[in-house]
This record gives sequence, C-alpha cells and structure tokens, in this order.
Amino acid sequence: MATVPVLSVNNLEVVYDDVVLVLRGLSLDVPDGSIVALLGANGAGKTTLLRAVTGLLVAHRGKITKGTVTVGGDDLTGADPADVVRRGVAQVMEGRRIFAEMSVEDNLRAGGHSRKRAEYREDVTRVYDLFPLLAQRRRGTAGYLSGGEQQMLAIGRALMARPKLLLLDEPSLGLAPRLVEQVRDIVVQINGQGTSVLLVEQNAVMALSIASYGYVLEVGKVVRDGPAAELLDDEDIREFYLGSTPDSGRRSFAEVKSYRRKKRWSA
Amino acid sequence: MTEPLLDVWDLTLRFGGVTALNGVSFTVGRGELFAVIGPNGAGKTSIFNCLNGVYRPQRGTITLAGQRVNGRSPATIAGMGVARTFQNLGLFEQLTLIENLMLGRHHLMRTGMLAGMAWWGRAKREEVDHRAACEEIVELLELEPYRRIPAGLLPYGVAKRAELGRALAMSPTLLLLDEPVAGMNVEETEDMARYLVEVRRELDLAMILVEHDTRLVMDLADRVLALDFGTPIAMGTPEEVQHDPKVVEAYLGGAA
Amino acid sequence: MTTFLTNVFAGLALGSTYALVALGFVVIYKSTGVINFAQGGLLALGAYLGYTFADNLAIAFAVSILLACAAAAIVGASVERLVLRRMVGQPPFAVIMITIGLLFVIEPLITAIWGFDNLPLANPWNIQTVEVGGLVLGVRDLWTIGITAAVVVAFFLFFRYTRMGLAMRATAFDPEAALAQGISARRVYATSWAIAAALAALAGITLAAGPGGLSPSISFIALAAFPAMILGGLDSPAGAVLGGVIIGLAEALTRGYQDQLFSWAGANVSLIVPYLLMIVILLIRPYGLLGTKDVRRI
Amino acid sequence: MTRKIAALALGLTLVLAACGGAGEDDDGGGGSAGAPGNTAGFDGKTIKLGVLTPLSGTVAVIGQPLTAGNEVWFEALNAKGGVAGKYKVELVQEDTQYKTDIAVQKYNKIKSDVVAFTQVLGTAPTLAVLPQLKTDKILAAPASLDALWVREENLLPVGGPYQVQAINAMEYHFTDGGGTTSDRICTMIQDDVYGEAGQQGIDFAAEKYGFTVTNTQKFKVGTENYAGQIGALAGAGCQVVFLVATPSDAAKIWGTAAQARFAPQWFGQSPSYTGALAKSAVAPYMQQSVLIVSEGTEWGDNSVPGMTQMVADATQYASDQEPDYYFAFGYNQARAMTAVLEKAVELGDLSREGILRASNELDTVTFDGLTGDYRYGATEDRNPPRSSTVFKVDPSKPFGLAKVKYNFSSDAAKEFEFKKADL
Amino acid sequence: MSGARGTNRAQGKPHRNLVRSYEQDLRLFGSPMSKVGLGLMLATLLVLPTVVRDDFWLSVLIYSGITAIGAIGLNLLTGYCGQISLGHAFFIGAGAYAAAVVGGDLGLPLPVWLLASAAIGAVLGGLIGPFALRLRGHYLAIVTLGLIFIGEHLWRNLRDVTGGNNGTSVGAEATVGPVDLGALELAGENYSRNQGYFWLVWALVAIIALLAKNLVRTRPGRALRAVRDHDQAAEVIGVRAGRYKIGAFVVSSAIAAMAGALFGSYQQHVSPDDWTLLLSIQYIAIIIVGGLGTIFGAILGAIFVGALPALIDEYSSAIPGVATEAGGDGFISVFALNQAIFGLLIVLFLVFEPRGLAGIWFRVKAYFKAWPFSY
Repeated sequence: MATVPVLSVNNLEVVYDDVVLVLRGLSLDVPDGSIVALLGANGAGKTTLLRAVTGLLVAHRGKITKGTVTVGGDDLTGADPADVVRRGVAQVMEGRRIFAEMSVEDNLRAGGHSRKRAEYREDVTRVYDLFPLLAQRRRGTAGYLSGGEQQMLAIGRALMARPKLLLLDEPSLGLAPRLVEQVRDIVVQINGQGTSVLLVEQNAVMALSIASYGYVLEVGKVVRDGPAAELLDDEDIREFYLGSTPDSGRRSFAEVKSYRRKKRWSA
Repeated sequence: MTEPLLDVWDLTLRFGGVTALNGVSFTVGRGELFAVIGPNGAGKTSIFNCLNGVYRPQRGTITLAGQRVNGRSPATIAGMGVARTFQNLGLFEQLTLIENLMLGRHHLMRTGMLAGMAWWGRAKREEVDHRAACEEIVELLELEPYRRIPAGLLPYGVAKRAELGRALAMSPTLLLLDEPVAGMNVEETEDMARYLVEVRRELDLAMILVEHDTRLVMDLADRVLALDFGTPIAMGTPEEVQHDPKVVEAYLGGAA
Repeated sequence: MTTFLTNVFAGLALGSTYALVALGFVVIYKSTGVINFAQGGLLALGAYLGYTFADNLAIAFAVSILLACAAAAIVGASVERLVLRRMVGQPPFAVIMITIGLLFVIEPLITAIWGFDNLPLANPWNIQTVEVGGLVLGVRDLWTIGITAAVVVAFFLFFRYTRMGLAMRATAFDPEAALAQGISARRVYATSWAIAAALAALAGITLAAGPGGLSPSISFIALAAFPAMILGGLDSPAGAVLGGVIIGLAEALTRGYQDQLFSWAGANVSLIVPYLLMIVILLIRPYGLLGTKDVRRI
Repeated sequence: MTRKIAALALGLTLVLAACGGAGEDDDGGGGSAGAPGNTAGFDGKTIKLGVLTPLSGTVAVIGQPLTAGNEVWFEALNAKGGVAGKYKVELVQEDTQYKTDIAVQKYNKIKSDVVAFTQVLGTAPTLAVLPQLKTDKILAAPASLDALWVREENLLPVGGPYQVQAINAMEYHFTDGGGTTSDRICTMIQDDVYGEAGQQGIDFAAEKYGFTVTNTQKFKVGTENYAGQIGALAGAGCQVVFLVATPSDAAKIWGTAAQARFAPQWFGQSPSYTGALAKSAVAPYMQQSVLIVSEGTEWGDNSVPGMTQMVADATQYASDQEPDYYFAFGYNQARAMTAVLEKAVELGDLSREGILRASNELDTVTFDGLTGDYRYGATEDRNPPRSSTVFKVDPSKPFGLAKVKYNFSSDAAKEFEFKKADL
Repeated sequence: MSGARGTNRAQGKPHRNLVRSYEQDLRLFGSPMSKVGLGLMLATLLVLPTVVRDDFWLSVLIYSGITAIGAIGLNLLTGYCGQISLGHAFFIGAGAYAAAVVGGDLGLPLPVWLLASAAIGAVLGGLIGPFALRLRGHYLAIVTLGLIFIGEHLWRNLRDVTGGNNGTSVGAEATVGPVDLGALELAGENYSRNQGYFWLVWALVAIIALLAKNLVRTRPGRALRAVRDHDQAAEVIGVRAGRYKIGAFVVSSAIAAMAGALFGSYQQHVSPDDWTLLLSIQYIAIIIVGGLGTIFGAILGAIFVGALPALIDEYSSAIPGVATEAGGDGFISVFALNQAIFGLLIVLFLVFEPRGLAGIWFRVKAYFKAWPFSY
C-alpha cells in the first residue's frame, strides 16, 4: 500500500438547485506529489468536481448528496471553502478570476488570506521567484496585465496559500500556443517543488504530456482512466477527446454525413 | 465573384490606448462562407461588434448590399439582415426556446404594445404566422423536445444550436457566427458542422465564421482572414492561409 | 459673508451625517450587492441604544457612543447571520425586500421599547456654541464633522491595509474568487453589516445629541442620504463621503437663500434639491461621480 | 366558449339578485321619549364609541395620549354610572397608522358596531372618512383644531381653532407684551394644514391690528437642520416669531435659534410644546424667549374645577400618565361626546339619526375651564370658544408651563368668521 | 394551418385536448382545467360581495383590487422589463388628481376620467424615458425615488389642481351612462356603494390582467423580457431596447394612474400625504411577494399585502403580553405588534419562498400536472 493520496474522491454525487444531477458516483485519486489530468467535454462535470472539492458549490446552489471527499486522509466533504484552503488545497479558477481592480501585490495578499501574517514575506518571495515578472509589476493594477500574465498571477495567488494540492481549471483556455507552453512549464516546475496538481483541461495533449495519470469524464462519470501515456495512445480517446493527430486521416467536417429529414427547409 | 454582399474597408477601432482593429479590409460574397482566425485578443469579436453596430469604429466603412452599415444602431442593422450568434451564449435565459426564436423574428413583425394587449386582428395573425416560421427552424435544427424549456436550462450544445436557430429566424442575408463550436467535443462539433453545411446548402446565405477550431475553419470556409493583434496578416483560401509563414509564426507559434 | 459661512458650516454638519449613512449603504452594497433599506431602522436603533446607555444607565457620553456603535454592530451582524445569510444566491429583489421587511420590524420594536415620546439624550454638546472668528458654531456640529472625518479616515485605512479590508475588497469584486482564496464570505458579509450598523448608530447619536432630542422619525434621515450615495456612485466609499458633503452643502445653501433666490420654487424646495442635483449629475455621469461602470460584455 | 361564459354570467346575476344587496338592516330606531331602543352600537346597556387614531407609527406620539384621554374620561364616567347614570360606555379602538386608506377600512370595520366616533385623528384621515360619515349619518369628533370642522354637521369639534390662538397671541403681544404694530412680526410654520391654520390667524390679526408679516419661513416635519430658516428670520430682523410646529421640530428650532443667539419673542402654538421640553437643554432659552398660547390652565391648577377633576381621574385611571396636552384634548373630546350622548338619551334615541339630532339640539357645553365653552347646535349657529391662555415656560411646574394671562378673548378673535369649507 | 404537431387525421377525430394548430397552442385558457379555473374565479368575483356583505372586508378587497391594478402596471415595468421603480406612488397620485379634475370638476363619466388619468400617467411616464435610457438598476431606482419627493413638492404647491396641503375632494363618480356603481340598482335590489365598487374594481382588475397577459405573451412582451435579460443582446437581434424601456414606463404609469383614479374615486378625498414612499414600497412588496414577472402574482400579492394586516389585526389581540388599548397593560401594543408581524411575515416568506406566491402557485400546478407521479 502506497502513501495516502493527497486527494481522494469517492462515489461523489452532486446536485444543483435540488434537481440537476451533475456528478453521478464519481471517484478519483490524486497520489501525493503527482500531476493528474482530468479530461472531458464541456458540461462533463469537471468544474463541478473542483467546486465539490473546494466547497465552492455553495456559490452555485449545488450540494453533495452522496460520497466523500478526503484530503490527505481527512474527510472534507462539504467543508467550508476557507477550511479547505487552510487544509492545503488551492484552486486556480477557470477564466483566471483575478481581482482586476486591485494591485498585483494585493491579489497575492488575498491569496495568502489563510496564512499567518508572519509567513507572508516568505510566501510572497517564493511566488516572485517563480514569476519574476509579477515582482516587476507588483504595484500595477492587475487588470492591466496581459492574458498570460494574468494567468501567472492567478497561479501565483493560489500558491500564496502554500497548497499541498493545486487544482487548475483550464489554465490554457484562451491562450496562444506559445503561452500554453509557458503555463505547462510552470505547472511542471510547481510540481517539482512538491505540490500535487489536479489539472483540468480541454487541451488534452498538453495535459497528458505532463500528467502521470489521467481520467476521462463524461456526463458526470469517469468513463476511462489510466496512465497518461496509455491514454495518449488509446484510439477511442484520440478519436473523441483529442481530435485527430496529423497521421490519423480524419474525415473533413464538410463531409459529415447528413441524413435528410422529412420536411424541406424553405425560407 | 461579382459585386460583393459585404464590403469592409479600412476598419480601425481603438479603446483608449489599445488598438483593437487596425486597417482591416475584406469583402464577403453572396453565399460565401468567410472565416476570421487569429489568436486570442486578435480582434475577431471586435469585427463582429463593429459589423452589427455595438462598437463604433474610429475609421473605415462597412457596406452591406450597397447600404452603409456603420453609424447605424444595432437594431437597425439587424433589420438590414445581419444576424449573429454570441461567443458566450446570448440567449435570453428566462425565455423559452420558442420565445427566443420568436424574438429572432421581432424585426419582421409589427405588433405594438397596444395591439399586443388587445390580441386582436393582425397581432394574433402575426403570432400564428411567425410561430409557423419558427417551427420550421425547430425542425431543421432538431430542437423539437426543447420548445418550452427556458433557454437557461438547455444543455450547452443545444443552447448553441438554439442560438443558431434564433439567428436563422431573423431571415438574415449575412450570418455572423462567433465561435459556434467553442467548448464542444468532436462529436458535438461534427453535429454543428453538419447544421452549418446544411443551412448553407438550404439558404442562400453569406456567413462569417470566427473560430478557434482551425480544423473546422479549414474544412468549411471558402476564404480565410488571419488577424494578429488587430492587424490583418493573411487572406486567401484555407490552404494558402494555413501555409502562410506569418500565420504559422503568429498563430501556431513554435508548437505547430 | 457670515450668513454664507454659517450656511456652509450647517451644510458640512448635515453632510457629515449624510456621509456616514451613505457610507453604510455603500459598505453593504459593495460586498453584498444589496441596497439596505433597513439602514434608517439601524440608525434609529443605534440612537436609542445610545440613549439607554447615556440616560438610563448614566454611562459617560463618549463611552455610550462606543457602546451603542458596538451594540448596533452586533445587531447588524446578527441580522446578517439570522436572515440575510439564508438569502445568498437568491434574486436580489427578494433580498432588497427583506431589508424593507426588516425596517417594518425594527421600527415598531423601537417604539414598543422606548415609546413615541421625544426623549432628550444626555450629552455634553446640546446647544452649546463656540465662537470662531466671528462665526458662532454649534459644538455638536463641530463634533459631528470631526468624528465623521476621523471615522472616514479610519475606514479608508481599514479598507486599504487590513486583512479584513482586503478580504472585503476582494469579495466585493468577485465573491467566488474570494471564497477560493479561503476568504470567508460569511465573515465578510457579517462584518459589512456590522460596520454599516455602527456607522448608522454613530450618525443617529450625533443627530440625537443636538437640541431636538430623539424621536422615532429620526430614521427619515436615511432616505435623505440616498441621493448622497447615488450621486457619489453606489459602489464607491469615497463617493459616498463626497456625495454626502455635496448634498449637505446644496441643501443648506438652498435653504439659506430660499427667500432671496428660490422663493419662486415653493417652500422647502431645499429638500428636493438633493434629488434634483442627483438627477442632473446622473444624466451627465450615469454611474455617479466616482462609481464604476457596470460593463456587460457580449 | 364565449357563449358558455355569457350563460354563466347570466346565471350568476340571478343568484345575485336572490342574495340581495347590503341595504341598511332596519334597526329599531326607538321613537319618542323614554328609554332609547337598541341600535347599532347600543344594546340597551352599553354604548359603544369608535376611535380611529394612529396607534402605531410616528404620529402615535399624538394618538396614544389622546386616546388615553378619551379612556380616562369614560372610565371615570362609567364609575359614576355612565351616560345619564345608567349606560356604560365602551371604546372600540382601531389603528389608522395615519393613512387615509387604512382609516377608511377601519371606519368600515367598526361603523356598524358603534353609535358614533369619539375620535378621528388627523386632518387627512378625517377628510377621507367624512363623505362616508355623511352617507352613513354618523357623528364623529375630529381630533384636531382645524377651522374646517366648525360648520360640518357630522363633526363634533372641541376647543378654539388654531386661528383663535394665533389672533389672541398677537392681542397679548400688543397689550400685556408691550409690543407695537411696528414690530417686525414673523411666522415660522409647518408646511401643512396645521401650519396654514396658524398663518391664517396671524394674517387675520395683521389686518385687524394693522401690522405686516415681515417674513414667513416654512419647514417640513422631521427636518434635521433649521439653520437656514433661523438665519433668514434673524436676517429679516424679526422681533416676534409665531411658531406652528410639533414638539420634536420645535425643540430643534429653538435649539438652533439659541445656538445662533437669535432671541426674538417666540409665541408657540399649543401643540408645539410638550412637558419634556422644560427638562431639556433648550429650557433656559425657552424660559427667556418663548411663550406658549393655549387654552385652559396649568396642569394641576386646583383653582380650576375641571383641572382638579381631570388630574384626579388621571391619577386614578391612568397612574403613569405624564402631564400631556394631547391627553387633555382627548379628555375634553370625550366630554363633548358625552354631552351629545346625554342629550340623545334625553331625546330617547341613540340611533345615528338620533345622535345627529342630539348634536344639533345641543346648546353650550362647558368644560369647566379646561377649554373654552363651546356653543354647539345647528352648524350655522356653532360658535367655538375664542379664549386663550398665554403660558411661560417654568420647569418647576408639572407640565413645565405657568400661566401668564389666563383665559382671555380678544375682540379680533371674536370677529373671526368660520366659513363652511368647500370640501 | 401547417400544423407540425400531431394532425392525426389518419386516426380519425383527434382527441379534443390535443393541440392541433398554433392558434390553439397560443390560446390563453386552452386546457379544460384552466377553463374551469377561469369560470370559478369569475363566479367568485360576481357572488362574493353578496355573500361577504361586511363593509370592512369589502373595503379591504376594494383597496386590494385597486393596488392589484397598480401592481400589474409595476410588474410590467419591473418584473418584465427589469426597470426598478420606486416612483410608482407619484403616478398613482397624478392619476387621482386627474380623476378629481376630469371626473369631479368637469363631471365627466367613468370611462372618460379613467382614460384621461391613464393618458396623464402615460405622458408623465414618458418623461422618465430619458433616465430609463441612460441609467441602470439601482441608479434608476433612486432617481425614481426622487420622483416621489419632487412629486410631493408639486402636490403641495400646485394648489389649483391638488388643493395643496388640504388635499382635494374627488367627485369622480362611478357612473357609466345611467348606471351608477356607487348606488347600484339591479332587478329591484339595491346594492351598496362598497358592493358596486367591488364589482367595478375587480372587473377592471380582470380586464387589465387580461390586457397585460396578452401584452407579455406577444411580440412586445417578448421584447420587454429580452431587454430585461440582456438589453444589448436584444438590440443586436433587432429589438430597440430604448423604445421598449420607455414604452414600459408609459404603460406602467398609465396603469398606475388608473389605479390612482380609482383610489380617489372610491375614497372621495385625497391629499399629498397619500402618495408617499411608503406607498411605492408597498407596491414593490406586492410584486416581489406575489412573484416578479407574473401577472397573476401581482394580483395574489396585492391581496396578500392588502388583506394580511387586516387578518393580523383580527387575531393578534389573542397573543398574551399584548396591550389591546392605548395605554393598556402589556409589553407591546397590539398595533405596533401588527406592524412588526407584517414585516416579519414578509421576511420569513421571502426567506422560504424567494420566488413569491406565484412560485408556490406554479409548484402546486406542476404537482397536479404530474399527479399521481409526484417527485
């Protein structure tokens, strides 16, 4: 038996507005010190899973109706977001969500909200070491940073909580390929410093290229999981979640077969 | 190509110090599917916002079928036959799908407040007639099971389709599609591609497609315009643009 | 000249009170997105609590002010805890209506406890005056201006430099992102209500300490502070203070020159001047002097 | 479908006709002399009277003591056997919140349970129920000193209207006060009906005595800052200011005046004052500069029989009642209503018409010095008291007021005509 | 009709409940259940005043009906078009004064003074247009709040029309031709003023509710809701948002003014104290408690807010520790308590049902539709 996983989700069910069932018995583990990729189409429940872990479901009228979430062996099912952060789980939300009106430094201060005052210096130095650019712009207003810089700030802000586990929600979304690569390198670097990472991505190539293990989600359930390399090679996965690779000879979208309906369109 | 449907000349748009569009010119022929690509922040959506009057460009002209477009209000431009879908879903969430489609026909209807109150004569006739027109779109896009569901509760893929439906309900001559397959998996993308192909085949309609999914663009578009930071860097057939070194450099970066 | 300066002084004193109330509105609005119609009720409650401390319990006035602010803060936080917390995520209309409902509850409770009569609040200011350079200034007015200035400075330091202040700014900007940083939204909301109630109490007591004493109608002043809040910009604390002062001055000066300049407009036109001013300014700047534009992207 | 609804409607109309209207249920109106017959609000033993008054909200500060005054009078009366020594009186109180629509609803609620209304508080609520009082032929005693009421058949006012107080105040100023018509006389009035009544009195006096009103300042109830008005009065050099206000505003006004060191001779209309003011920080200023014009005598003045009785009653039936102007008003109101009821019993008819007739045939009612005697009777012959008393502020007195000039009527006040208002 | 839904000719005569054409689909009272419901409601309104002959309850219901009319107007503006207005009381007041002039001073009959006040309301509502175009949300709300105070200033100073502080009597009689609803005589029976006004007011509630319902389910109504949900997106698909914002103000204030005219006509006397902020707040309470964006909710809300205080009033005296008379024993007077209970009920109600009475109503309907398969 290996060490306790840093995050373990068991048979989780989540319901929004008391009606919409979004996760239906989802289980996954993030082993300590690893990068785990979570793939799936829009609406598969990836973001919901992250919310269920961090307690942010409350902000969306969602509720865990079944299952457990444990962090380092402690049960945190349905815990208050502040507690979750204090237990060492930090999240970089989709769309970055930096505090655009505040300065870069104030963003980082907010990120360190759960930490003791005395530790702030040390934490912020660590982040500035990782992102020297943020140190240059520390007094600048965060909203004026470029898209890539904002993503760095969002990650830096999450690191201010000194997390054991970092949850990254679509960090490559809306970034040019060059920036995606930068983000990928940063994630590897962070992981190298001992932080486990759960990486939610649409960009499956990017995610699987750095992850050790991957899960594929479809309508709230894990439909496939395995070592990242194995998933990268799997034909079905390639077809449905990666699209084509240069040599797979996919058919053109212009030629997708269209069956006729009973009635003709008439303008 | 004879006289183009849409003629965009030297479009320049600035916000404060930032230049969102810089001397963008292109034409779109009748029935043509024209695509705009470029990395994030390249100004793709800004073109749309200029085309339908949400933004006022500082310089340049936009002409649709010989009529000047820029300087007019969005509602007027909609009446001229420009329809649009939105990147982040512009459906009216609390209205049902069929009501959203009927709103697409708003500019084709005449019932005013008093006539609507009375539910009499033309008001009633109009509702019935235009409802029939909407039903055809429901059928074309296979939206039958969702008629009475508030748009906010529609699954993502269906909502994207519904938005296309609303744009079609406007009986447009020019259809602007803002990332119609963003966030979709391959299967859903194929579905959407099929609808687009079919709409194109059935209706003599020009389309401008802004899309991140380059494969879809390359497969469907007649011509492609590539932008980088608001400046046009290449225009031509998909193949030409795809192999343009400037495009490879700017858009695909070292990763290509 | 003396008349002018007297009116300016009266305007500043009145404006200070408006500023305190408007600041309370803004604090709650910024963090929770709700205009708190119960603010007037909290103001009256704070003033009556001050009366109980200073008169019934004969505690020194300065201490009574602090106690009343503290007590009002507890009431404010409890209201948030017991009622408004349950409304997180509900339609804003329903939440606004709840604050109106709270006002309907607080006002009769006040009259049930303290009655309807005018009560004299034991205080060291009353109608005393000092003479400064030929101007006769009310001691109460001077204190009101001074206390407001001090509180406003303290407020901005708090917002700028403390952890809680930062947490409140973060929550105001993006509640969910703030939650994700481990900022407890509950504590932020409760703190906003506590601060707003304390500010209201302070405004109430300084008002009641004047010659007029204390009556349930004191809560009306909160309505008069609405234009101050809007004029400055709903989500701008600095705007609330600026708006308060502008409205106070406009009202006092119009009143002071009613006979000479405004007799054509009917009696008491000074009371609607704040609204007229607000309307004119909003037509020029739709988000007030310092408010941020609410940008909806498509 | 349409036809079906039409048929339904027709059917319903028939049902309606069967159910019948709400036409007045005929109640035995009791005829000639002898014991009055049972009627709405009278079961042969107990007479019920309605009270429509704000018992919650900001105006309850007036409604509460006024109603207490009603209660104390009737409890004392009941202890003596009741109306005509045999019919007990019971009050049916309803809260109007000082809103006209609520007043109309509450009026409808209790109108068939009472023989008359012994209190309807406020000008607007009274005007709102007046049309119905006329239709229903019910008598009501309005609790305000508006001159509007004097010529209304369905209303039973008490006391000298505000105009009389204002005129007598000027009379006092020119005689005992040593003033002259060349004084700069000003007014400061609340911007409502009450304020206008006072202003009317001063304007009438100005004509009679030949002075001009130098300056008039209006204010809205509940204003927080009076520096502007006081500045204007001071700027106009006012030597006399007639104030029409309610206590909490009056306190702020006099406080602001004190702060501005503006000290003319103030005359305050009776409701401007309350006992608490004599204990407040403004009291020294008021002692020096303020006179209150009212009716009757000092609280607890044993030389006036009415006062002795009222204080005794208050002590017995409402032990924690503070001396209060509105309490006395309510007490007097109840007394006038009692006079009407006595007359109605004498005529042997406690029905609505009977009570209206009684009020018409009533002669002068005396209030034993609490307020001036009121000559009732047919509306055109009614003559309200023209007398006033001027008080000065004296914190050593129970209500903080000491008589300066007791119960005098000026010729000008006697000449003031009360016209039937076009309501 | 090119019916897309089940023209089951092949199977013979279609089931009578089956929708066969769009016209049927668009019918307001399409299902048998809603027909029965409509019939029952109409029957209740017709019979009620002859059963409940108590003047108190009739007057409570008359005022509730009047506020229901005003609330429908406010709901069109706020619930459907998303424009918050605290100035409703201003338009109601304007309507009442218009009725006083047209119905009272000029002595014209009911249809004339009712429509005249609607016209005045419409014009005044149109004047707010520029603000509606330029301001959003709370900013607009507070500007309309200013309307209350500016209005009050006008009412106190335009003495010729409003009677100043004294107020004015409203002689607008409820007469249509030879019929006087204030003293109705039908088939030899006399009906009281309260009965007559009950029928008048509630018939108007029904008519205005029907008109409003038609408005919101047709082109302009969809446009209003689109503007509410996202005004810029609405513009892009061809809805002139500005025009509809102003239109909503015009229609809503016209309806408000009619409510005011009825208020004046019933009460026969109005004064500036009648049109305070409290009245506006009461209207806001009605549409929120009733449910934003539903016509029926506005009516339910008006009954709730109008009749609840009367109910509390009836039963609160049974609570121990409560003084039922001025100066009586007890910790709190029953009257203050009534106010507090009213506030508390609103708070509790919204905590548990933020979507208002209409939310409950829809849930009940959904339950019966799904019956016996409840979830």
